[in-house]
Amino acid sequence: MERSTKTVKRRKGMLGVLALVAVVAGLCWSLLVAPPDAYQGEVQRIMYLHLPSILTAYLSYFLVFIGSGMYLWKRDNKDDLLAHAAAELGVLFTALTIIEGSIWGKPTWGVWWTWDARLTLTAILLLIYAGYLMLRSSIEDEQRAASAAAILGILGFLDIPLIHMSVYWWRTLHQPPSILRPDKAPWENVHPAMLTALTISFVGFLLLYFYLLSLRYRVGEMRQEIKALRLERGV
Amino acid sequence: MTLLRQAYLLLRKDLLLEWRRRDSLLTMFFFGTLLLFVFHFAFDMPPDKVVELAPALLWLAFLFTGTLGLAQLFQAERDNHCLDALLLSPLDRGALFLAKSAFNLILMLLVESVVIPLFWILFNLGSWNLLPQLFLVTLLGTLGFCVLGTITAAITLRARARELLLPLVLFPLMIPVILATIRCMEMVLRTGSFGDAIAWLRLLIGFDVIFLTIGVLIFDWVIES
Amino acid sequence: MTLLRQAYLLLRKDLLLEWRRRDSLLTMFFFGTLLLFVFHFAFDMPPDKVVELAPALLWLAFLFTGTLGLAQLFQAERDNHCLDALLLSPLDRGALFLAKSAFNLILMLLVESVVIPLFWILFNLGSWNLLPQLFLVTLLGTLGFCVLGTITAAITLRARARELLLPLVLFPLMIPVILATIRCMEMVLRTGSFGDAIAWLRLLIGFDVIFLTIGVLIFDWVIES
Amino acid sequence: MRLTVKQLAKAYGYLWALRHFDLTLSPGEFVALLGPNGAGKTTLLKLLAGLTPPTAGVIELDGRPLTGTAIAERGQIGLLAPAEHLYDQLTAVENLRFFTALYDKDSSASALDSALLQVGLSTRARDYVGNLSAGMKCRLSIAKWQLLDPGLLLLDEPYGVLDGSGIDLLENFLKAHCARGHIVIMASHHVARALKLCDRALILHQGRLQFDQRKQTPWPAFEHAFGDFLPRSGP
Amino acid sequence: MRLTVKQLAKAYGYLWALRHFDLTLSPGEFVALLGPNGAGKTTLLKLLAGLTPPTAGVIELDGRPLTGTAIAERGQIGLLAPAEHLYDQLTAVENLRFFTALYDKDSSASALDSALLQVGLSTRARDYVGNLSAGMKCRLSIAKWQLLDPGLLLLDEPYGVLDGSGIDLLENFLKAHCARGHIVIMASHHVARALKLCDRALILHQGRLQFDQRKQTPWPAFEHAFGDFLPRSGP
Ligand code: HEM
Ligand SMILES: Nc1ncnc2c1ncn2[C@@H]1O[C@H](COP(=O)(O)OP(=O)(O)OP(=O)(O)O)[C@@H](O)[C@H]1O
Ligand SMILES: Nc1ncnc2c1ncn2[C@@H]1O[C@H](COP(=O)(O)OP(=O)(O)OP(=O)(O)O)[C@@H](O)[C@H]1O
Ligand SMILES: [Mg+2]
Ligand SMILES: [Mg+2]
Repeated sequence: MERSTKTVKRRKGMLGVLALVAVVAGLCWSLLVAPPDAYQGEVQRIMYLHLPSILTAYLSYFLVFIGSGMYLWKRDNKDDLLAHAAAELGVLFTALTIIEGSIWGKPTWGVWWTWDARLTLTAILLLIYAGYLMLRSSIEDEQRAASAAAILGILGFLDIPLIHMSVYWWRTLHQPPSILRPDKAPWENVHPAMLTALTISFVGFLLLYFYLLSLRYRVGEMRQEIKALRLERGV
Repeated sequence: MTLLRQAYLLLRKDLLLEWRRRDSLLTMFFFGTLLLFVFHFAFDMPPDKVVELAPALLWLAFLFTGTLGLAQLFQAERDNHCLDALLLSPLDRGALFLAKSAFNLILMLLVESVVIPLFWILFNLGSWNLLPQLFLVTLLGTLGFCVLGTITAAITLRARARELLLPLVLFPLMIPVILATIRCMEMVLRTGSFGDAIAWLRLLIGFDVIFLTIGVLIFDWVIES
Repeated sequence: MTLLRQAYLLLRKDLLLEWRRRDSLLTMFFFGTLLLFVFHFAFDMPPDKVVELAPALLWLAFLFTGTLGLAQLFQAERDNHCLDALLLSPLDRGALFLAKSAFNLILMLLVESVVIPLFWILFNLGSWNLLPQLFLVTLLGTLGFCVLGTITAAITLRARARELLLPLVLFPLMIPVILATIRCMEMVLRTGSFGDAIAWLRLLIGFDVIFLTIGVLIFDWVIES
Repeated sequence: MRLTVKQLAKAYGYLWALRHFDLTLSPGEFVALLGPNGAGKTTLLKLLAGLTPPTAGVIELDGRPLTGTAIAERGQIGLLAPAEHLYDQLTAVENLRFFTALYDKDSSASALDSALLQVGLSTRARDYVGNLSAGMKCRLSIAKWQLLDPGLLLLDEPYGVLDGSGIDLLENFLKAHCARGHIVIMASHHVARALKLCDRALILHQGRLQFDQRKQTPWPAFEHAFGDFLPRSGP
Repeated sequence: MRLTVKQLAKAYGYLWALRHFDLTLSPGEFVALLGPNGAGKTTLLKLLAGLTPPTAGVIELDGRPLTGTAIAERGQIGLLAPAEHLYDQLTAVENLRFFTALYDKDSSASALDSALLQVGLSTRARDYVGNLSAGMKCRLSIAKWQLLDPGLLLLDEPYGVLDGSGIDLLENFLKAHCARGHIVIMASHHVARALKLCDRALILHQGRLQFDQRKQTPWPAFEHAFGDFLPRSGP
């Protein structure tokens, strides 16, 4: 028991160190090695954070879905913990994406925000999972909160493709695609150094994400352990 | 079989309560109409622009009316812990889901069948001949709203800031329906027929089917929670 | 004097409850933001038109958010017949009115102070320098809303289809305020200063004063009923 | 404190819940309000508390009529309805503090703590009232009215959820309350206990006052008037 | 109908409301559930009724575990909580009709009327339940469970609001119910009556089962175990 927790701790520590190294490496690469973008210049370097952060967010929401499903099926609190932790991180990373994007958008588009389909979609994701967290926090009984949230975690995830579709059609089927579409970014003539930078920082973000996830999950576990202990002592 | 029998019992009970004192129906109807006026005042539209905004206004009116209706959906079960009485009984949760969605649907359709023509008159839009198509779109949209709404109403049932939380959870999930119905209506109004609106219609139908099935499947857990 | 003391007591109690679990505040904030999106989907506006519609959108968002907030206003009093406990006590009804309006006002202002800047960013309206004026207008409008809203919330307190009835009663009464604030904002946004907006502003102030006094005076009867 | 009720009547729809009700109480009287289900006890108490407007008749405290706007008088009237009139989301002590402050009574921490100690809730002082058991809520109400010390205390079926020691608590409190010259009116089906405490008994039946006498032992008149309502299965 | 409870436990926050609770009941047993305020009686009844999920332990009816999804079993369990579980906006008879139909029992007008007649509500059959007095609601609940005839009937403090004849009604119903081989568990503070009816007594204290014996007269063991909770002021 003792040893196993120790080893877990050590593993987690190593994960953290790895994440740190990878992120730093990614930063160096994207800031120093990778050449500035032909059209956008230095600003474009934000992409090396932008894309990884949103992709980690997607991953996070998928984990929420898995955790919720497992919880409803097995009624195991650990799954609920996972879903909860993932939801919080997902919101965090989505918010990051939006912030980075806005910072990027100001110089390139001249605006902080535009109603481009993809941006809108991101914002909606943020709202859905913010609602998820609100729902959790506003139901007294833990078990009830857990299963209610699980339902939402499933509904929300299943709804994402539909939302995605509708939002994109709304922009394409309806009015002519605006010039501001992010995917208009010069994807064709990507410099190999750009790709490597992107991959490295992506790996960094993944490691960071899982490190944070493990921490957040641990916090949840500790809460339960504290409760168990206090129950044993009978306060 | 028992599923349907029980659903019927519950639905009859709700309809009876509603029939007794037509609160919800009347208030929803008046509120829907009222909203049209509020919107009208809010952005004072030149008559020609109304036609473009018509679907948005209509559907927003339905959305908010419906949401307030949903806040009422489980009221009778909330007083005196009647929900516990139902959970205690040999009631299939799926039946509860079907009954409540059906009840909600009936209310909404009644309201809409009055508000839409009224809207046409108030903002004297010509194209009466298009009403059938529009009703179809509305029907599909409303179905999706009621199904998803019932689920969200159920999961927010025991939450604290219920009235606020319900729409907060519901609206983002509803966005496909909102977009689909409104765009669909717009196209029908503009072109006078479903043309490329078909794509939206498909989306709507898909949405309805998906969430109806999900609802029946997971409502056990929904209501236990 | 006791009036203010009691009002303070009640307000402190409500703030404590709200502080415990920031439900209402957070949910209202998110919901307000959400509404901006919903509206944008509903009538999807070309960037240039947004400036014209901005005030209307903002105010509708506040109106709906606030209304859902009002549905919560007397929640704590409704459970366990706590309202009876208050009516039983030597509490000046006016104090209850003041406390509730103040609480509602605080919530709304907090929400608005976040939503307005967000709105500016989302619809990238340039004129940041106008925000102070607009905040003033919003403040006056919100005050009117909270005062009138508290009265209506009290009237519909024991009604059955409360959530529905409240806005049904409130909105028609609110229409002057809505009009005044929206038109006022529009002018400020267009001309860049109060100019002929003053007239609307006066109307707003007058409205607030009138309803505040009426409220304190008639709240006795309102709440007894 | 002197209570005078003249020709009080309350109609619900087509039904007289209370009618032709006259009563005069002098300081320190303890009145037991008896009667079968639906007799009108709760209705009478609500009327006296001013929670529902009478259809006819007047209620006077020390000669001053009790109307909806008589703020000062209200402070003199207390209604102990077990497990009601408390804020679920406030802790026990916060409830007491709020109400004592509202009634302008001593709301010092020491006073509240001692009150809670008396009713055996000092360990639960910081729990939300919503999390207390039925009997605990009733005990808390006792503490509340002990602190608010109303000149006229109305009780509606207080025995229902109290355990043995709780009953002792209540009865000692009520005795002391009367001894200080306050009036107590207790509606209860627990006839034996009510008779033991009271020094005057009222019997309501179908909204009419059937019987009103000061206590005497033995009390054949009461036996006769009440006999029909006593359970066959003995006490 | 046979009830088996193994190591049942329920924790609220940091507090065990019930713990290490074992019980086996055979057909026709009448169990009195006693204990001071906050002992865990209501919690136990809620758990048995399946209205709150247990923290640990299993409940079995005739060997089949009672889970959230065991629809058929639920029909066998009844919880008589006075003045609850009735639709205020439906009339007395409509309430009975709805529930009998839901439980698939005889919902013929004659059956309902006779049930109402028994509990003395035939004159109020067409009044809204919300307009009935507390005791009348309790009587209606009695009629309801008489019609639904559950194999396991749970009662939580039924005496509170009943008058003399109401108590007779209840007790005769309960006796008859047991006689038909059904199990009855009644939580009450009305010790004298509970002991008179029961043929087995449980005493809960702080969530633990302190005492569990079949009835015998005289019963020194019970006196000893319960003594502390009895009111000083006698019955
Ligand atoms: C608030 C602002 C922004 C948000 C919320 C946002 C959101 C997103 C999202 C969600 C993706 C992933 C799309 C997918 O793969 O499904 C993405 C990718 C991308 N974004 Fe942004 N973005 C924002 C601003 C910008 C700006 C200002 C630029 C550059 C002008 C930009 C350029 C890109 C590029 C190049 C990609 C990756 C290439 C691609 O997937 O097509 N974004 N953004
Ligand atoms: N919803 C809840 N949340 C937190 N604690 C609770 C909750 N319900 C009950 N408790 C606690 O569980 C314990 C047992 O409560 P319970 O209602 O079962 O007691 P009881 O035996 O019914 O008491 P009474 O005789 O007063 O009804 C109490 O300490 C109570 O504070
Ligand atoms: N809100 C109401 N609307 C209509 N009728 C009512 C209402 N409240 C009470 N009644 C009727 O008034 C009569 C008296 O009710 P009340 O509650 O005063 O009786 P009670 O003496 O308290 O009975 P119990 O001993 O059961 O509490 C009853 O016939 C009841 O049906
Ligand atoms: Mg009563
Ligand atoms: Mg209890």
